[in-house]
Amino acid sequence: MEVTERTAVRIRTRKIKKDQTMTKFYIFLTLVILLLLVAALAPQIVPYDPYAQDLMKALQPPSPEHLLGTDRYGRDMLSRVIMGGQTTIYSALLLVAMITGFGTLVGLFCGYQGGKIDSLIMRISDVFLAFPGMVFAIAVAGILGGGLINAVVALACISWPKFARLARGQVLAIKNMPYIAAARLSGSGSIKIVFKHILPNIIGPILVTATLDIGTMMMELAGLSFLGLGAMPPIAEWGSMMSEGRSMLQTSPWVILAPGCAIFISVTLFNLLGDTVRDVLDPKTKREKRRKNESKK
Amino acid sequence: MNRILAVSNLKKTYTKGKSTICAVDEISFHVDKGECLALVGESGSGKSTVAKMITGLESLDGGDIILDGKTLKNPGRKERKRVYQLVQMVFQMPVDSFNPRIRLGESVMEGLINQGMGRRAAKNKAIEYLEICGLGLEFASRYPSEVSGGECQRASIARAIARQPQLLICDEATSALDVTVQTQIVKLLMELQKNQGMSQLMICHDLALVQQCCDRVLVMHQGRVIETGTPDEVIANPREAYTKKLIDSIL
Amino acid sequence: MQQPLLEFQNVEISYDGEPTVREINLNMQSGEILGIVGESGSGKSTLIKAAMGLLGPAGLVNRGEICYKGQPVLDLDDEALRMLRGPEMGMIFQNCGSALCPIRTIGEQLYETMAEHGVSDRQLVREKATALFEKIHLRDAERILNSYPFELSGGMNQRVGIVMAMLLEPELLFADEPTSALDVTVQAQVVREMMAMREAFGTGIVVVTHNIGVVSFMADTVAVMCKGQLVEYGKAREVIDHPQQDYTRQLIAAMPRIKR
Amino acid sequence: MKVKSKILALLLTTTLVGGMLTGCAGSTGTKSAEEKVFNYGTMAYGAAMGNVGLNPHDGYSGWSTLRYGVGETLFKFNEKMELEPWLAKDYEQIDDYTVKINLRDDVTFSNGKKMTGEAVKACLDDLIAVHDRAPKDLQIKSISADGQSITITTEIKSPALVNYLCDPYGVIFDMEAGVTPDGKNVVGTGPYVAKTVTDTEVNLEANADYWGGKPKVGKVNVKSITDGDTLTMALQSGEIDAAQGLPYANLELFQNNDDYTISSTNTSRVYQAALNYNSAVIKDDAVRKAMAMSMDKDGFTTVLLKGNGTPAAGPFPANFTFGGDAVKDTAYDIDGAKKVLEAAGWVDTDGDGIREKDGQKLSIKWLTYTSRQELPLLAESVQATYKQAGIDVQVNATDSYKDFLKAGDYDVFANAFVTAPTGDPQYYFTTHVVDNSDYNRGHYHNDKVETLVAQLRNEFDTEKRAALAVSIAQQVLDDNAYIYASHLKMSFVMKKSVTGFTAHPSDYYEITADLDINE
Amino acid sequence: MKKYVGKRLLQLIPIILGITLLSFTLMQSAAGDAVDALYDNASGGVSEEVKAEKRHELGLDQPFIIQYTSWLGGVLTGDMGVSYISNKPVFETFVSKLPATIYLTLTSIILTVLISIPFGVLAAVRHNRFTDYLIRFFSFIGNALPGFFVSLLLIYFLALQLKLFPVMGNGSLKSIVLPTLTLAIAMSAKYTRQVRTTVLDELNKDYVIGARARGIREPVVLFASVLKTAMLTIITLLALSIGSLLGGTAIIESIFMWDGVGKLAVDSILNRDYPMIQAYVIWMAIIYVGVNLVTDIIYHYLDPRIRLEQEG
Repeated sequence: MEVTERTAVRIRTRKIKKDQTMTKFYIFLTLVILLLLVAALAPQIVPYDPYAQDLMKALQPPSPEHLLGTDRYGRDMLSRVIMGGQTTIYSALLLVAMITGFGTLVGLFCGYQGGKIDSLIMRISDVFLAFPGMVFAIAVAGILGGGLINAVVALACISWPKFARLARGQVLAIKNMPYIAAARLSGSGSIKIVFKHILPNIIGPILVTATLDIGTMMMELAGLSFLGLGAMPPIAEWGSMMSEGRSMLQTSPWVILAPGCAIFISVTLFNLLGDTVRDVLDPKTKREKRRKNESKK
Repeated sequence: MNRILAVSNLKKTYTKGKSTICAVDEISFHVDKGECLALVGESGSGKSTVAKMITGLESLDGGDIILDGKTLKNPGRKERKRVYQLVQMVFQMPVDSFNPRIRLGESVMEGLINQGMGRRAAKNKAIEYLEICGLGLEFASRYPSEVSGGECQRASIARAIARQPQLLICDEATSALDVTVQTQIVKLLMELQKNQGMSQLMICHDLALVQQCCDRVLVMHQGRVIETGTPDEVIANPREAYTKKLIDSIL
Repeated sequence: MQQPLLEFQNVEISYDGEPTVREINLNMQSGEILGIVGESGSGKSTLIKAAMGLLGPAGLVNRGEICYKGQPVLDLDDEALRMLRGPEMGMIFQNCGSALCPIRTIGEQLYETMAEHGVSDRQLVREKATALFEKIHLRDAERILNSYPFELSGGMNQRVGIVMAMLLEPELLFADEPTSALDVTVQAQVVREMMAMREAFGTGIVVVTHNIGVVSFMADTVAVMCKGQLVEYGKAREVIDHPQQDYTRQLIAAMPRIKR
Repeated sequence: MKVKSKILALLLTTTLVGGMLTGCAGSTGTKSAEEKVFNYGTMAYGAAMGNVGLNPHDGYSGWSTLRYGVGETLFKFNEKMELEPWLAKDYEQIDDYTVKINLRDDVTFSNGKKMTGEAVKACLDDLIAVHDRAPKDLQIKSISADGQSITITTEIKSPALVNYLCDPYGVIFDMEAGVTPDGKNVVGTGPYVAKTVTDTEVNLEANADYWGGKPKVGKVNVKSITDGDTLTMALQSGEIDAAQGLPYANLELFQNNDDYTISSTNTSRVYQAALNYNSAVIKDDAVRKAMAMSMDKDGFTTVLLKGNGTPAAGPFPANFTFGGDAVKDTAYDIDGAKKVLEAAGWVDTDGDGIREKDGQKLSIKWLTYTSRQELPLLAESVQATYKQAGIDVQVNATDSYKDFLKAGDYDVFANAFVTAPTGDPQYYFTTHVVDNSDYNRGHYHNDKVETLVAQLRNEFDTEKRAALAVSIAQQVLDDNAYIYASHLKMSFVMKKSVTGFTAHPSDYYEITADLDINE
Repeated sequence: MKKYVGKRLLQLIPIILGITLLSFTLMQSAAGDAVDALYDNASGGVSEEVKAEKRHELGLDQPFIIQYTSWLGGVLTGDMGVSYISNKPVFETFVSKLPATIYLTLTSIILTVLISIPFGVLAAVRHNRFTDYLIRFFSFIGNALPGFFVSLLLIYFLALQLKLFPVMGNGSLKSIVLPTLTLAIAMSAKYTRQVRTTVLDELNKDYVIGARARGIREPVVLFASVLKTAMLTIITLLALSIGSLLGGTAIIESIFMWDGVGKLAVDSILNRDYPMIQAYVIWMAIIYVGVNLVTDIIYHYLDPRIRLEQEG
């Protein structure tokens, strides 16, 4: 039989998708920072005093003068939405910082230490986890009375175990890595091992969860405010603004749509950021990068 | 005293559910100063557990470890520090044995700083030992993910010997590496043994490799030592069926 | 000259647009055992993935041709390619246990493989499998078929992998580091069983490994790869006993050998 | 590819099932009285209101008995809140302590039993034996029955006795039939009979033998809807025929809308702020005066209540002879308030917009609750206007306000209160302004007020009583002990087809025999 | 298996003790004096002697631990006191409203499954292609809209404009559509993403390449192996969400006047009806724990890896 005829060398091409993870990450990060800046500088950039009432101008539809209209007290909605951003976003941030910090510490301790204390604390976290989130928050907020701080405390109470579990799981996963053994052989003490060798290596997934949680927490705070268990009037807070404006959906929709869109946009932004952070930290993408580096060498 | 390490009736058991597994079953051996001893066996033979017990990473369930003349039994924090002055270890997975977020140089320095050395001195010493292990200055500032497996293993050796231990334990230090790199590392280890006068405990599954570089060999099977002798003796005249099978399997 | 069973013609393979394997020309005959050796990153596994059409979305053979029995396989549509995989080309993985669905029994997946290629008689499949298991000296086929992959040891899973691949009696068997994850004693056994398969079915085998011992024991021809390129290619004995290239020499020298 | 088609099929099925569920509703035609069903959504029925169930002798449940046409009282109020006979024909004041009431002869309970003097006596005896408020209000010593009349003797002079009997707890029901075991249902004399009574719904059927004529609608379902938007949208979607308690913001959806009619009336429910005399700041006359001057009652009423109320001068609305403009309140005058405060030494020294005196910030704690939707609005409105005058307001709108009241941790308590449920002024004064009265939470005391109220207690002449009421109210206003913001206008919104369903100033009468649906 | 169930049941005891202890303590500290609260609605003063007597009668002068134990006994026998508002037994009220909530929860879960599994799988299969982006886009929207807002929009468009469904719940099939939809939208948004991730993870596993190398058709790989494995995780996630959903219905129930325990809870909170809140919190937690237990057991049964390890 003949040797297969040598045809001309065939060339195939395919469009190569560029890895846009980092670009996306920077875009979303910029947007989030922008959002945080707007919230931080709210008192400086609001066009009107968000608390100044003018009953003569109540419930005006959006106009050049009041871009998002006015609420029933004649307060400028745009100013209130911006101001509300400060309250809402920073309470969510504070809340997430609290539960992440506390939960991670507990998780680090439990995962590293193990033993009886570990199982005791994990049982306690089981108890907290057993309460369906919103239920417990409603109950605690109901008990403590309304108020933004109490709402934050209520949500913090039930949300920390999630981070404790996450951190603990991560610790257990890397506790037996050779580099931890190596660090111990280097004579490093437990505290040094936990904070220098374990924490930096588990912080990635925790940060991702924390970022994604900012959005969730904003929604839960809004839910509590909606029930009248969150921020108290006249404080501009998106959830309570929506709750206040809900009866005006048909008559003056801007009163509820403005804070509604604000919540929607910020939650989406934080979620998008969280997702991209996850992609950035994803071991798979990292491995691919490393492989690429190697092949370049 | 000529023995850096003496182990007698060492025992380690694990409980899994209701059954108890004896990972290390009353084994005894010793390492003389300047000697290179090999522990050979297949996975599950308990050889790595022995290494972990000697370095205090695992507790003992029985037996004694006499290190440089002193007995240690489940050492406390202080005692452990003394152990780490005497014994250091090189791990199987080179990249995993470095904290991915810390530069190689920093990792080598860590042990020195823990020993009480100043940062500057530690840095110089780290660079010195990295060079001994064939890594240039630039490697000190690289992350583990930025270097190859062989380079990482060199750094790992540098980290271990920088503390000038009397005994170096190599737990499958070469088995994850490519063959050409493997020979380089083995060569480095043999040089170090000669130049630094270090004793070595080599944990390995490859009899051929052991034959190249070790003075004595212990064959382990199911937690027991079944055969000892010089590599040549053992390979030439295996007494146990298992040892024979092991030798025959080498292609 | 017979038509080659498998032929690589000037193949270049790239990942994400970056070429990782270049200018590969290989060909093998039916019943031949081709050993591809090389160190990690040399691109040896990529070759068999390309031949099986398993490069994934990132990989692409952007130059050259791979022919199976003279038929170019690269531009086959999915269904035609599928019909090759199994009855024509089988594959053994480094870890056959994880190449099986973890929550289905081995028997179930074995039957599924056969059914997908037209044999849907359970009894027949069972009998065939049992016969094949006996060929590699496994008597309790029944128990193995009713087991889940995680219940078996690594060596046992490799042997199941061999049976799984051989059940459809392919003419070509790819083995990707089939023994690297095994202990030496088991390794020898698995190698012998693969040889037995060639004896029994006349299957051509491409074995990819970093272990020169395995290659010298099994292979008729050897291809040595380094950094994505073929550095030496020829009859196994010639290459191992009289290496022409520095790299090959280095590789062989580095291989610890036992002195008896 | 097959995966795709399977998923598609699944989607299709889902949509289909959804479509089936949405199948069209039944059509309507002319109906006989029996077929007519009136669905009524109300915010006012519920456990939180304390009026669940129809047993008049249990808390506030009598309101439900009366409102939903199950029971009736001996006398009732007309649109001007004047007394009219209902189950009674008339009454004679025999002396200061004795009243004889003559009953109608044609009234039967819905179980067919005749309403006799004995039956009424039995009912009232039980009332004063078991009810929590009635004995104190009525001060009844004894009741005797004689055929179709009863005679009531009181412990003290009780000029308002007959008025009190109009209170929903005065609903007459058949004591022999008693209260159903679940404690929720009774046999009354009204046009409707309750078939089922739950915490959230009352289902009524027409009482065919009603003494006042056959009801025009066969079935009435009263549904408790606690969410204002749901109530609005349920009315819009046609699930209910009429609604009580719509949020103000939504009323405009139904105003100028030909499909709906609105029936509104002024009520004596007032939004008031009670000042706490135990607080040092409040004790300052100037502060109280400035507070009264700084409340924008007009703005609150027209903008925030969207016109569903009338600015209040005093405790009683304008449809009372002693209400409305009969008293004079301080006009809304921020500048005036500033002057008053400045004169009293309250000056803003640190430039934060809040006045201080002797290092004490002019900051007041405004306690209120949210279950009345208007109260938080009032609080926010006040917060803004007071700030202009230099008074800082810390709003504490909480439904656990009772704890704060008990602790005395507040300066102002704003609440809603029905000031003249009996059409008589005495009730409000005896509960709010005299020493140690139940709701005088701010510990207001004025000797003159004490004397005047004492006179009121013993005065039987209606005109004189009215004059006394005006003097007392004026004194309270002059002292700025209470600030009255607004009287609530109550509105029923109903479909165009609904007739005979009107809002009553007393807030007692809702469903009557006049109710009809013309489709 | 039996042994495992027994073990899990034993593990439940400390958790239930924890739940009850926590809520008891919380309510104790929140509600203040129960006797004061009891007499709060009675007009006029009640003398301290009467109150003290009542306290003695209710055992409120006992030490904490004794109070707790006797109260716990009540919880377990369904005697959890009387509502401050309605004066009716709390537990009975709770139980009478539970079916409505369970009904709503189940329909929501079913709808969620019907939405999230097909779309999640589709998105994973079409990874990084248009369909995937589209599905992810919608899941982002669903994820960022507060439930109460969605419910208002749904009522406005589907009930008022299109007149398809009633606004209020009345137990009928049609009236459950809107609340179900509201709950399912939020849940589906979340679970579509989780299903996608899970399936993607599975698709990246070696056994998929293994199956392909054996010449098995893609749909067979997907349905027989990938989905079967992924479903284990997904079912667990969904089952776990039953618990959180039971609690998440509160706001939605009160908007749609759905007469379930969620609405009961919201009403009780607004009325400070502590015994009722307490009953709600405890029983929801216990139900949640129970559901988790059942899920775990089912998971155990379904996953041979765990099942055999346990038995072996």
